[in-house]
Amino acid sequence: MKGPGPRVYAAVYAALMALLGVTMALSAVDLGPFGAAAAFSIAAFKAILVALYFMHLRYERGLLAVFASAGFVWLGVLALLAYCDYLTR
Amino acid sequence: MAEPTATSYLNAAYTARSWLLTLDHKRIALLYMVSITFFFFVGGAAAVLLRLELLSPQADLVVAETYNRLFTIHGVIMVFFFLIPAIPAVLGNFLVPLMIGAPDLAFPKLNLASWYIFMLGGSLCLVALLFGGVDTGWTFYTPFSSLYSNSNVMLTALGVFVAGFSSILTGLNFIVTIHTLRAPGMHWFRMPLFLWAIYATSLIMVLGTPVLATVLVLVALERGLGIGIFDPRLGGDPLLFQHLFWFYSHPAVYIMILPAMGVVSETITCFSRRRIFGYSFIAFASLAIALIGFLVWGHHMFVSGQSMYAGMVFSFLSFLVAVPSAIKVFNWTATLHKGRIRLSTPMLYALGFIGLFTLGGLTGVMLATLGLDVHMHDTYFVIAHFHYIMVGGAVMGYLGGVHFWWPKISGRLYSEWWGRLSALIIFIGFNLTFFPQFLLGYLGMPRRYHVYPPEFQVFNVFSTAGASILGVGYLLPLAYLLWSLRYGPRAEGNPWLASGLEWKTPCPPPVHNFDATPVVRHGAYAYGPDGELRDA
Amino acid sequence: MDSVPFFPPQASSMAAQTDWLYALSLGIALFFSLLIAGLLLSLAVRYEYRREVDRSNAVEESLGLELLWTAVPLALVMLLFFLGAKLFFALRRSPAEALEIHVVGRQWMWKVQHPNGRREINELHVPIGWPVRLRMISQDVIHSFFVPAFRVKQDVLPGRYSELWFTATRGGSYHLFCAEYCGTSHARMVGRVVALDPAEYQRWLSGFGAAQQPPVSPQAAGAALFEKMGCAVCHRASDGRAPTLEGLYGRRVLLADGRSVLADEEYLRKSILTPGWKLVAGFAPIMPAYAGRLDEEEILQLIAYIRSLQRGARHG
Amino acid sequence: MPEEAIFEDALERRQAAALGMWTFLATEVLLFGALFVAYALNYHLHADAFREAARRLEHLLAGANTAVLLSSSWTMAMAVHSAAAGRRRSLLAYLAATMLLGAAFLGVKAIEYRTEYEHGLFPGRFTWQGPAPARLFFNFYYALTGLHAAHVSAGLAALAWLWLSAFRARLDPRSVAAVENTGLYWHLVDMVWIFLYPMLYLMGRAP
Ligand code: HEA
Ligand code: HEA
Ligand code: HEC
Ligand code: CUA
Ligand SMILES: [Cu+2]
Repeated sequence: MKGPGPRVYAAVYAALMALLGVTMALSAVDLGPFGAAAAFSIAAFKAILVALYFMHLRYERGLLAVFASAGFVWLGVLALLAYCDYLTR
Repeated sequence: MAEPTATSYLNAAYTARSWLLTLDHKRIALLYMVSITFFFFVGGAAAVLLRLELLSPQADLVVAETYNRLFTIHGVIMVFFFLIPAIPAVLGNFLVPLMIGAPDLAFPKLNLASWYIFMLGGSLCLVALLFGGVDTGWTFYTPFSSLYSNSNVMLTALGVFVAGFSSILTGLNFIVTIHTLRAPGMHWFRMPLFLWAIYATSLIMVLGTPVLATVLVLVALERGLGIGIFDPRLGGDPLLFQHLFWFYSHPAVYIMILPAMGVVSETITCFSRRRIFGYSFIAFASLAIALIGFLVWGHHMFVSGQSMYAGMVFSFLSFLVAVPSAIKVFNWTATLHKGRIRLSTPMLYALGFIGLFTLGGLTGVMLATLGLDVHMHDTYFVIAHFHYIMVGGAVMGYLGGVHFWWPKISGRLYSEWWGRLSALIIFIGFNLTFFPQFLLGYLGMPRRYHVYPPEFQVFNVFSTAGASILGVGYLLPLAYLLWSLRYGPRAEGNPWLASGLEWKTPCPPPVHNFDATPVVRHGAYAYGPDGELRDA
Repeated sequence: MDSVPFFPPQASSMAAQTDWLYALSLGIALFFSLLIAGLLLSLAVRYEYRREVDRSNAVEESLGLELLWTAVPLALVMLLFFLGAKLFFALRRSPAEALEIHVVGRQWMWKVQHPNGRREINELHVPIGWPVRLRMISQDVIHSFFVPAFRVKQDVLPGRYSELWFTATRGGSYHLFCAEYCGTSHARMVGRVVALDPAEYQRWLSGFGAAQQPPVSPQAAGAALFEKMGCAVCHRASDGRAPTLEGLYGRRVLLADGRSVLADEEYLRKSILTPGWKLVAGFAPIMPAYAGRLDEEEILQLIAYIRSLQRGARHG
Repeated sequence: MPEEAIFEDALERRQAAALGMWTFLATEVLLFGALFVAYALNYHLHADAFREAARRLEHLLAGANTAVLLSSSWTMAMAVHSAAAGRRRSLLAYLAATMLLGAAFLGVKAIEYRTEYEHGLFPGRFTWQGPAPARLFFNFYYALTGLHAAHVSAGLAALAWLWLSAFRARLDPRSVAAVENTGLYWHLVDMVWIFLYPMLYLMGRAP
């Protein structure tokens, strides 16, 4: 199917590298509990960029997005209910 | 054997190569059928030995080491190498393309690869068995499995790990096939309910099995390379393994039951000559069971040291998952109303399934009751619960399906008299084997015990007696089905006058399934008011 | 009620409640199983294909019915959930005044120590009519302490304490089973629980059992260990290099990373075995890790000793 | 049944392949994810020790390695693009670049492992006297990065095979699809690392 062109790829690549730099810089600053939150939000954003553009998810049928997110949703279930035990012990 | 007139998938070629390298989903289904039958009898032989040992309170037939290996291999083989692949890989493989009007599954090579992967996993477990066996129980709890057991844990875990990928690939194949290869007009809500069940099962296979794979790798790392992940001496949490294991293994029980439910929806309509009652409720119940089934795993851990609050959440969700099952049972029952009921062999199995599944499921509900499970956990009550569902339910569903589609698969008719007789024997033997175990369980007999206090003996004797009847009951179909292959009368076209695309093909079907892609114009179960076939 | 068939003896305060819940849920299970079986059979007979009966106006769908058979099971399971959770709470919440007995499980035996120090193996003597709390831990794999007559069961984990409590209500000797598979002799990790009149229990406690000397209470044994293992060197030093342990038990402790945790048994255990796991605010990480140098029984004794150190009390 | 005859047309065939591939990727997400969740739960139990242990890792080297892997994702995306456009020579070049970057990633990882070995942080040769659960952290670290490295290696093998077949023959729709699917796999492995990197290396860094 139609994919994005080299310019989009270059832009995404640049964004990914920039975000990597931000992550590394932030890790040296003490943000308390927000440190982890920031690091993982950035990671999630990077992952979404990769999925949408490098992996063309943006240009595909919606069904693929459903299956692509299923893995993450199920992982969320695992994490949620396991934490439900660990946090209340 | 008289030569059939048309070439079917069975007589298209006769060489061993034409079987072992076949890409035909129907032949692959038969490869699976032979393999899982073999595994069933291996697991069954272990069960026979277990039951013989339990005849008396002392250890007189086998020593503790042997007994522990027996129930482990029984559980591992029956779960991973018999029941999980049973209906999906045999009947699912055979029927999914036929039922949606497709020439094959979406990825035939992958399908064949799944079988080889399955056999590789099975062989590894058999090798582990031959070289001394494994004694962890099918649940592989750490730290026993990872640090203490002196048996072939690595090899067995590897075997199960490998077989898991076969399961993943089969599920993936079904999902893609059902999404992309439905014949024109075969909308989702026109599909036979068997396909809904297989689809829901495939989702579980695809989304659950990888976690099992990971957790087995972690046990292997800890055991083989000293890379401790669960090791309590390093601060590892003993419950982590259980969480990850049951995240897969509870949904896995629905891998075993959902397809059997699918079979029941097909047979019960055909032998009542009636459309199914509440089609969409049954279809959505399958999906609901698959989804909610992922949220309840902690009910295996109520007394494990899991937090009390987590126990309550898991108990609550376990109760919720019972509701869609109840919906299915009631809808099947309502389907009989005003039907034209013929108690043929597949119908007997279907009715047996519904009854025994109901009792098995409701005892599951009792186990989900927090305060009660404290007493009943790891007793024979649990053993009875799951054998009611897995043997009384799923195995009966499988046998019912095999009988129902036997003419389609083999082109032959089996003896109805023997069929009904053995269904009856199995039903009686089954109840005699496992009902006493409910009572034993509440009395407090723990599972995985080869010696037990003498007051438990009476029920154990009943149970062993029942198991021998059950064993005979399982040998009979093996005999008369094989016999029918050679001497049974030929099946002409549609022996049950059943609806569904699979019956629009000759028996047995040709290699290509359909000469022309069928066009579907109405929903499943096209039985008219007088029980006549409407899509003939 | 020894004579009730299909029920184990009812010998604890929870047994009757559990049995009622069992009877109720079994009643529901049997009712629906028989209902379904009865419906299947009667429909199969009535609508047998050769029989001429009225088959007109067969329904294929009925929202009302679907709602009915969704709602009724839902209501029933919610009832069971409520009752089950209530019983579970009761089974988990031990009364404060309970008598605390230490249980250490290992492949394949149960080692028990009573508050006065009397030990026993694969047997547990308890008084009737007084709550008993077991503080349990395993030296190796997971075990499970199961007394059918009391309707209680709790897994015994390595590396972490678990608790179980009950009040015995009837004298006698009852089965004790290990319910979690733990290896070769799992089926032989059994014993008995003996419920005695309180007076008899006291008499039994003061006996020596198999031991030659009078028993040493865990507290006293812990005090001796406290000296022997060198804990006293730091924890009784006057230079404040280590925190005082008086009144520690049950208090919240402020840690160096700003969290505060409750000083319960689990905390004390970890503090002794792996002090680096947490650091008390204001102290240097000088305490050596005792993991591997103390066995589970000794740790329980040290904890019993630390628990006995009340604020203001002088060190023994 | 020959595979060609199963689908009506190339579009249906491609859709099936894409759905199959994405479903497979979902299983990969869960395969790694289970380990991630296990790690997170243990982090919850031993936060201090884990942070302390994490400070022993070579986070700068790993940061550079992240850049290498991100770059390989970009070259992979360009490879897919070239294949779809039928430009065989640029496909070969981008595939080669991706392989080179992938191999470089593994090389740097090996250097890291060696440093850890020398510092006594390796299973079987663990001599660091850190807080007790620190070993647990390192075991997770080896399990996670090892599993990831195994996936990178599998990806390299697939890339090598693609390169050879593209070198030997003209591009047909099947090989374009193969490049696309390998690309999806490669990006997923990259994505796993995107999460692994902060989770393992950066947790303990803030002062
Ligand atoms: C195919 C297999 C299968 C299936 C389908 C189920 C289905 C269910 N199981 Fe079972 N289970 C196992 C296989 C299965 N189980 C196995 C193998 C184990 C032991 C593992 C081990 O430790 O080795 C086990 C263990 C197990 C436990 C843990 C016991 C313990 O170890 O302490 C629990 C606890 O909640 C439980 C609950 C349930 C419930 C609530 C359902 C529900 O899904 C059942 C739903 C069905 C119904 C409810 C019946 C139909 C309903 C009606 C006709 C109407 C009326 C309904 C109501 C009034 C509610 N199961
Ligand atoms: C699909 C799953 C499945 C199936 C079909 C069965 C089938 C049977 N099971 Fe199984 N069982 C499990 C799954 C299953 N089981 C699991 C998961 C466990 C838990 C394991 C664990 O704790 O880890 C278990 C445990 C288990 C126990 C408890 C052991 C213990 O805890 O100590 C018992 C005891 O009675 C038992 C009995 C039986 C019997 C009598 C059958 C019968 O239905 C079998 C009937 C079949 C035959 C009888 C075969 C016929 C073959 C012959 C007649 C040839 C005979 C040949 C020789 C003797 C050489 N099973
Ligand atoms: C070398 C000195 C030293 C020795 C020996 C020592 N400790 Fe400690 N202990 C400390 C210090 C310093 C702390 C506070 C810092 C910390 O939490 O590690 C501490 C903390 C504790 C705590 C937690 C106290 C609180 O306020 O939360 C307990 C409990 C404890 N030690 C018990 C023991 C026991 C039992 C032994 C002997 C088996 C022992 N210690 C031996 C120095 C020592
Ligand atoms: Cu100890 Cu079973
Ligand atoms: Cu379950």
